[in-house]
Amino acid sequence: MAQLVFGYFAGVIAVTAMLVVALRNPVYSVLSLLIMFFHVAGLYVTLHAEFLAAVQLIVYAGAILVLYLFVVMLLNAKQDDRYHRQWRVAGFVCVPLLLELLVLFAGGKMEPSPLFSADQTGPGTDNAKAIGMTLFSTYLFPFEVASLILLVAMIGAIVLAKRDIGGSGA
Amino acid sequence: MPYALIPLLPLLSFLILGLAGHWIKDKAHLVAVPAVVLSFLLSVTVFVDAIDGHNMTIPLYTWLVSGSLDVHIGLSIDRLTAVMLLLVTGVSSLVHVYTIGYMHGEPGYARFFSYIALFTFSMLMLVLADNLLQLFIFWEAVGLCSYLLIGHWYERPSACAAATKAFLVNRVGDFGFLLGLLLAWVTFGSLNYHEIFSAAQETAAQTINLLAPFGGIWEVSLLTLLCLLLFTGAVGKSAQVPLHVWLPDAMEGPTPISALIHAATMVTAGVFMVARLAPLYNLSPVAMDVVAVVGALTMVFGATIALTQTDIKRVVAYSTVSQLGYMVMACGLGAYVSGMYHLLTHGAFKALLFLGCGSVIIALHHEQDMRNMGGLKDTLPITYWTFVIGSLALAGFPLTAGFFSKDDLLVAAWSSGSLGQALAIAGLFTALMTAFYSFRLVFVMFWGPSRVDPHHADHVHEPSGVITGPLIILAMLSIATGYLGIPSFLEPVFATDAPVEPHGAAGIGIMIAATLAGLTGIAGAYYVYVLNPGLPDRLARRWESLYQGSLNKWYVDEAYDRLFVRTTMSAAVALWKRIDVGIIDSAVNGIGRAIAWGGWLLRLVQSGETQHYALAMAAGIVVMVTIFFLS
Amino acid sequence: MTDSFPWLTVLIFLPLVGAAMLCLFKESAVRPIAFGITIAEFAVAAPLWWLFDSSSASMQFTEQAVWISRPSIQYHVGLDGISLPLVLMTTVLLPLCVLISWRSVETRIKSFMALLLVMEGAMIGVFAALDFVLFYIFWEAMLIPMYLLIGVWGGPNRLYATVKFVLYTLAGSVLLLVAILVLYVQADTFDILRLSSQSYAPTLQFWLFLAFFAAFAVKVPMFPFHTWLPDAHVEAPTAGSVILASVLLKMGTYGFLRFSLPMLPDASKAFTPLMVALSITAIIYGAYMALAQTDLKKLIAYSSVSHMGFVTLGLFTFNLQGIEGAVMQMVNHGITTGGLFLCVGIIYDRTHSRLIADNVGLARPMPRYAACLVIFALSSLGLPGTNSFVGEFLVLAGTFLTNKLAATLASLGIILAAAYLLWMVQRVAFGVPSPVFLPKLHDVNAREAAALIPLVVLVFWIGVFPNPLVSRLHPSVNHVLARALPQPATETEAMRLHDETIGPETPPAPSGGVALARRPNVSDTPPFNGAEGIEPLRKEGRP
Amino acid sequence: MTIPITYYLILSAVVFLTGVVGVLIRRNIIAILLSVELMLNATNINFVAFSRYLEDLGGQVFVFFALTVAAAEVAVGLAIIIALHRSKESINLEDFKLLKW
Amino acid sequence: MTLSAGDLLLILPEILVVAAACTVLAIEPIMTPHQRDGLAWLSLSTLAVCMGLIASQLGNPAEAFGGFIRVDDYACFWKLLLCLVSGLTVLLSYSYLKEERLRVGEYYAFVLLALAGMMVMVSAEDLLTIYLGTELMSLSLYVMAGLKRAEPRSLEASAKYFVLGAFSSGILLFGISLLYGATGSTRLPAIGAALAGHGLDTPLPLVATILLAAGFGFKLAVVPFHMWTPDVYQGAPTSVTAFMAVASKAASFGAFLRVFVEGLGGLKTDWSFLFLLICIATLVLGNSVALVQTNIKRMLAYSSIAHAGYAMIGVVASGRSPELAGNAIGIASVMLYLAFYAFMTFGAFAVVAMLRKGDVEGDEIEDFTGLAKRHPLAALLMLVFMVSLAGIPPTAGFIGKFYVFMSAVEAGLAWLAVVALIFAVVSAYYYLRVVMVMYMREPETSTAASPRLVLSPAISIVLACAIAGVVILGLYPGPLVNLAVQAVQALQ
Repeated sequence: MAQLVFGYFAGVIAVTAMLVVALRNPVYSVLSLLIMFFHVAGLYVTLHAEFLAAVQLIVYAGAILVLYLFVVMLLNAKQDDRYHRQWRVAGFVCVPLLLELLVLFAGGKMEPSPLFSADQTGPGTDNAKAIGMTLFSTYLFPFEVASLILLVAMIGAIVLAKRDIGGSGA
Repeated sequence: MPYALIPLLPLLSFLILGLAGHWIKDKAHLVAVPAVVLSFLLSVTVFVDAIDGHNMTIPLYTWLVSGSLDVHIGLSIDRLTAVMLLLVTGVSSLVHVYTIGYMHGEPGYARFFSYIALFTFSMLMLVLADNLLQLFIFWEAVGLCSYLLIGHWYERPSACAAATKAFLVNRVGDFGFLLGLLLAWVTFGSLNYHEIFSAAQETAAQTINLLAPFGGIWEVSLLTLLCLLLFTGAVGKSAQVPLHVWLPDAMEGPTPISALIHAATMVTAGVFMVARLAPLYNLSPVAMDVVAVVGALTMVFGATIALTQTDIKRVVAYSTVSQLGYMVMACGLGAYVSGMYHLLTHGAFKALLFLGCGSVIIALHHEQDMRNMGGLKDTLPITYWTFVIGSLALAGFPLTAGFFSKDDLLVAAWSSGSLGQALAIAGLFTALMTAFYSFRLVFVMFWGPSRVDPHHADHVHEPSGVITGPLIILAMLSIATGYLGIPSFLEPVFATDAPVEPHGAAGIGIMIAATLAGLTGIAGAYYVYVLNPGLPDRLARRWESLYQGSLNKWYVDEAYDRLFVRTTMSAAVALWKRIDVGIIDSAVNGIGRAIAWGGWLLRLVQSGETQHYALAMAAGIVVMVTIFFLS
Repeated sequence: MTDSFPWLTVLIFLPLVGAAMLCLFKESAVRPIAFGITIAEFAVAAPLWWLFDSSSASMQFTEQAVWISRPSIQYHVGLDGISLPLVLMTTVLLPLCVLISWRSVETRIKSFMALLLVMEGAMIGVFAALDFVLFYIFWEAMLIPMYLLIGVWGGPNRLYATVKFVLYTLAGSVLLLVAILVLYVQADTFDILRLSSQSYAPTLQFWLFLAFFAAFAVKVPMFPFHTWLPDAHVEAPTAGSVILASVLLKMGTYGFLRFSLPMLPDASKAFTPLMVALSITAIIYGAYMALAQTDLKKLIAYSSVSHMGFVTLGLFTFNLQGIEGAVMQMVNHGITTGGLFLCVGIIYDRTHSRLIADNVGLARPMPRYAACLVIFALSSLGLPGTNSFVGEFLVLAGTFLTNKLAATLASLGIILAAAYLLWMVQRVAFGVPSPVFLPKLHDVNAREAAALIPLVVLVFWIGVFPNPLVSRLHPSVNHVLARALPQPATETEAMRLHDETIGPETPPAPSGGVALARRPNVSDTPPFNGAEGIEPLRKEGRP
Repeated sequence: MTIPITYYLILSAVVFLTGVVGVLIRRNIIAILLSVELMLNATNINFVAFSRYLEDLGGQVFVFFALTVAAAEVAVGLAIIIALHRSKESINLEDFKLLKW
Repeated sequence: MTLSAGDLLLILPEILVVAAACTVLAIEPIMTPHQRDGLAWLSLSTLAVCMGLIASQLGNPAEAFGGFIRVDDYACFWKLLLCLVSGLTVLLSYSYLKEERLRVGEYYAFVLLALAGMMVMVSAEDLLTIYLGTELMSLSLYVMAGLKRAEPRSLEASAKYFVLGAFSSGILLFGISLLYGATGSTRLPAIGAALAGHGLDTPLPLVATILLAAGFGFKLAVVPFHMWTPDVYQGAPTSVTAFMAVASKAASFGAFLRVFVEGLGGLKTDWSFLFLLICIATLVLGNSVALVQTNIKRMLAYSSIAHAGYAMIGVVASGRSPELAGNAIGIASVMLYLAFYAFMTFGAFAVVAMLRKGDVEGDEIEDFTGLAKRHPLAALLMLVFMVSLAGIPPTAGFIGKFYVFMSAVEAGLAWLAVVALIFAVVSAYYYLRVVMVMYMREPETSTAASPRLVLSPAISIVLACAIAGVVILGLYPGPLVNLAVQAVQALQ
């Protein structure tokens, strides 16, 4: 059962991920990514990361992708007529890498942890609370740094995207 | 020690004139002449001392000590030295006086005096040396003076070329000398004559493998090699075949120095060296034979060229070459005394001949071609008579100094063995030629109709007393030196254990033959140049190739030019263009260009496209993972 | 007496401070001040000649202070008999360089003089340094001032020449840095004296020797690495040429002597055939190159290649005469070639041409100049009585002991030297001057004469009385030999093997001892028995 | 019934490499940023899987921060895209190659 | 874990920097243009205070926030360097911004925020904080690179930097995730302990190492992750380039060393081989391509790539030596190298910035023609910086190379030192070409008439600091060496 669920999610994630890259219309790409995000969230749920699943949906799917979509619309991005010229080379580079990684990962002696199973007990229901507690105690410092990152992003976005800056600039 | 003043006085004279010559100018002789005359007087006292068998060594200072190589500059006086001192200071004094007249009014007057003072000093130090290195140092120093004096008229290209040539040819000889010197040091552990001589006997049997660096074997006697190397220096300095080429060209220098350096003193240094090192040479018969043969070759060779030259100084110069050949041959045959004796008499009469030439040249306003002379015996009587005396001495006319020394020499040669007899015959033949060309000179210059340039013909007159004075003194010496008993004075220096064979009848025979040869030569010259003035041209046409060969000095200069000078220069240019510029430099530049070129290529990777950069990153990861994947 | 005053520190830093001070003065005042500083420098250096204890092989006037503690790098300076003459020569030459640049350098004179002073400090530092890192710093620190001297004040093709010079020498010396570090790892010290007293594995020595060789051979410059020299010389201003030829080249041979021989004796011996071959090649090849030149400076530059070949040849003889000759030749080449370059500079100031074809017949309009030129040329061709003969003779003597063929070939170089130098003199000094340049040809003035005369005096002084100088070398050279030839007993044997040319049948004859006893003054070098190896007395008896 | 961690690793590797390929072959900057999002999501899958595997919340918290950073990057990235578009009327990355060599 | 005053005290420098940044942002809009100069002085004084604080923290290693960051001598060394460089950047920008007509408020804020990110990076003890610090720094730099929005090159630089930066941080993050999976922690000491004890029974740590190397390689600009560098350095405003080339590289090295030594120390035989390849490739490429550049910023970019290669030698050496002693000299040599590099590169960029005047961009090498005549002092300074970059004594550049090569030789990598030094010779060519252009070419008449250089007091201070650093550290590097060696001992 669990394998079936995983198989579904993994399959959809992989396929949509490829579609994101393969589809030449940006809008479609964004939409496939959206589908993928939903399934990733689903996968999180199977992994007892409910909080992250929620964040994935709200922040990623809800906020970030909408932003993408918005910019795609704003800039009226049309369908790409072709891929980058180097796509063959890229294939030559990435396929062996993928194969190597697969071999390495599959061949590794990574035995499943005895704790790691599909049973529904565990911290599941407390996941959000647990993360919340950790975030504001143990991870206080990273949290503050992350806030600074957001600050920089905000100002940076303003600085770069605003049209004309008073008095100076071209 | 007053004897130290003998060389030091000329040195002082040189320093004063060299440093202050700019201010002294025309008064230069007031410094130079007294110095050298004083030096001569001291030399006379040395000679007198030496008669008493007084040998002495005066150490001056330590030149260099480096391990077992220790060289002291000092003065070593024995009979051989004493004779040489007398010759050097004597001729030098006369030439100094002569120069006052000859060089008067020249811009380089003081410079000239400083040079000959330096030469006198160097030559004296050379003969006074008690070790090979001091000999070598002053050997080169006299070469330098010769160079400077040949090039005295430095605005004449021919003079400069002659000076350079003289130096270079001598360098070739000195190359051998230097190697011989080093070999001597390595062999004997010392450069001091006495130590070398006392150790020489022990090394007589040693051999040296000349092909050792190349893995071959060619054993030669160490002493022979040593002697031959040293003799190379003598070949250069004493203008022996094949390094004789510089001496005739050296006549580009002012005549006084031709007399002093290129006739009487410096060129005899080679003979002196062989004589000085007699104990060494005596141990190597092979080297002795080589010396004798080279001397004989030179003797004949020089005489044949002298027959046809038209430049009067060149005639005398080739005569010098020839006479030096006599001396060297004598030394090679073991007749050191005869060689030195001839050296001494030759110094007198050859200096006389050169100065006589100079007198004529001055009188004719620097005319040196005998074809433009003639009939000068009336206008230049003193010169004429002294010149005749000199020529007689050269020709070995009885009762002149040349007669005694040459006869002595030939007799000694004859009595020294089969090689000596062959060479003595060559010597007789040369004596014939010598008499011929020397009187050719006399007859063409002084007899017959005047062919002097009409512009100067009226002004031709006997030069002043400072010129004729030395001529007269030298003329007297050309006769007197025959009667001074020089051979017996020198005999002890070269005394060997070998029994001296009495000359006997052979000696008298040779003497007669030599006298006859001389007289025949004079008669021949009289016949050809006085009685039949047209004959020389006919003879020249008859034996065209021989005549041209002799006139052109048997094309030795041309051959050397082709063989050595031009090949060296073209090799230098070719090496420079091919190797230095072509290979080494272009390799250096090539490396630089290759790196820059690589930079250009690598730069193209930086295409400006972001995704190429990303691809490079991905490729980097792939490579790294692959490396680990494979390992 | 030697500890009381920091002689070397003053010598090294006086010019550097002086260079900094120059910046404070007006352009017009710079020349005399720079001259004053160099003269003061000479005045400080000169007493060392007398204060130097010529009987001691140890470093004198030493100073030592910690500079960097981790790893221990020290400011350690001192002089021995080898470096003393070189330091003195440097201090003699620099005032002359200032004098000769007095008028010929018009632009940016302040920078020029400052750079000259910096060079002086660094050069003395190189010769005095007893810490390898310190040495390297001084060694490399010269690069940029020299680069600027040539590049800013040089001739038309200076850009190419400077780049070649810098890259060439830098390429060589970077390997030296690695070698220094490797030595440090081996011996845990940068102190030259301590490094010299240790022994290293033969393989290591091999590589280290190659690295040293790269640095020093380029600097000397030895045969295949010489092509930077003609270019640099031709383009450099006169003072630059003088410094380059007289001092900078010496640093290479000094390096061989100070580092390669004592630190890497085994490798040095293993490389001796190569070094001798390269030296001989340099001597003959350089002479041939000089023969082919039409440019005065190039001619002298190639003659430097040839003459420096004698130095390297002497160094690798491993005997007293050879090495002392090499040091003498270093000093002498500095004096003579410095003089020649001064001469070329003087004529260049007048005619603005360095071509032999343009500068002909100078003896008539410029007699004093011609006299100096001839003297330097004669010295350069190794005429006895001048300084160069002493060095070349000693080198040849030393070489002859070990390798007769090499000595013979090297002597050929002397003939060739006479050829190209006399050829040059014949054209430049003699003959008739070209009418185009005649109006410009006025004889040397007092300032130029002041630059030339000291060198002329030195030419003859050393040539006539070389012993005071040579005697100061004995202990230090013996010290080097003692390191390079560690087993005195077997060494003579080795030399005999090395030298196959002396007779085959050799039962040692008793007369050898007699010969020794006959010259008691020879054996005045007892502490360093390595020197006995140079004993030329190999008297083989009769079979 | 357990799902070996290897499966998750393989999934994330596939998604990650897909993202890499996307970065390499898409010309549109927005698409490239989307591909970067794929890479980040692959990472996140890894983290969450490992977090589960190791029974350690740290991985999940890391994902939280990664999400935050991703959001910030998107903000800046989109701003840059807008500026680019404004200056050259193009959002094809290929078109921006003034700087090269 | 609760907030404690001690923790806050430990990160007081960071707090101050962030506070200053916020203050600058907040008060800038209400200031007149004239008053805005005050923002620079505010930033500077903050930095000065920070440096004092950091210096006082030397010798008292402590962990804060449950081990997310560690304020030890190692961190303090880097922080001091970073604060100094940031201060110099502010000073350099003071007049440069006016010349470029850029807004000062955001600019200083970004400098300070980036600095905060860097400070977090170098003191972080956890991959999470390293990641966050890196992102904080990078985001600030992306924006700063594009500050000259009117200039297409600037924007292009920003875009390229951003795209590739995002790409590389994705790679980095993937590597972190794998490492987390393999070791169960993101805490460096824990990772180190896990790898040391656990051994290598899975390939994950190795793959993670490669990915981390790639991620950091991007920040360090080593081949083949370097390709953004020339474009971005050239396109970005010069003062930003200087900041990027020096501070960002130093901070990245700080974090990189800590990760690889503390966290991945167990794998050092593997990564040192990896870095050996990278190092050689970097040296070859950086130096040989710099040879053919005509733009000085681009040339300096390639030179900075090459210098990363030299610093990498120390890393390789530290990985090669089995015992910690060799480790220490390797790491210390990298730290020293970066410190020396900071002074000389910053100085060089400062001179380039000085040439920016009006319409003259001043960043082509040709623009330096005859600088020695026009402005002897600037030429002299540039000369010293170039000589130092070429590693010729007696400058700091030489001392840096000396220590790096010493570590290499001690690690038995003499051949690597030889290779590197041969390329140092190549580098001398292009550095000296600048000298040649300045000193040995006559200025053309048109350029001779060009306006005089901008030499404000601020830029004078920058140059004075840089030249003092280059010369004094070249002549007397002892104290800094001791500091670095002492700092390395803080690494576990």
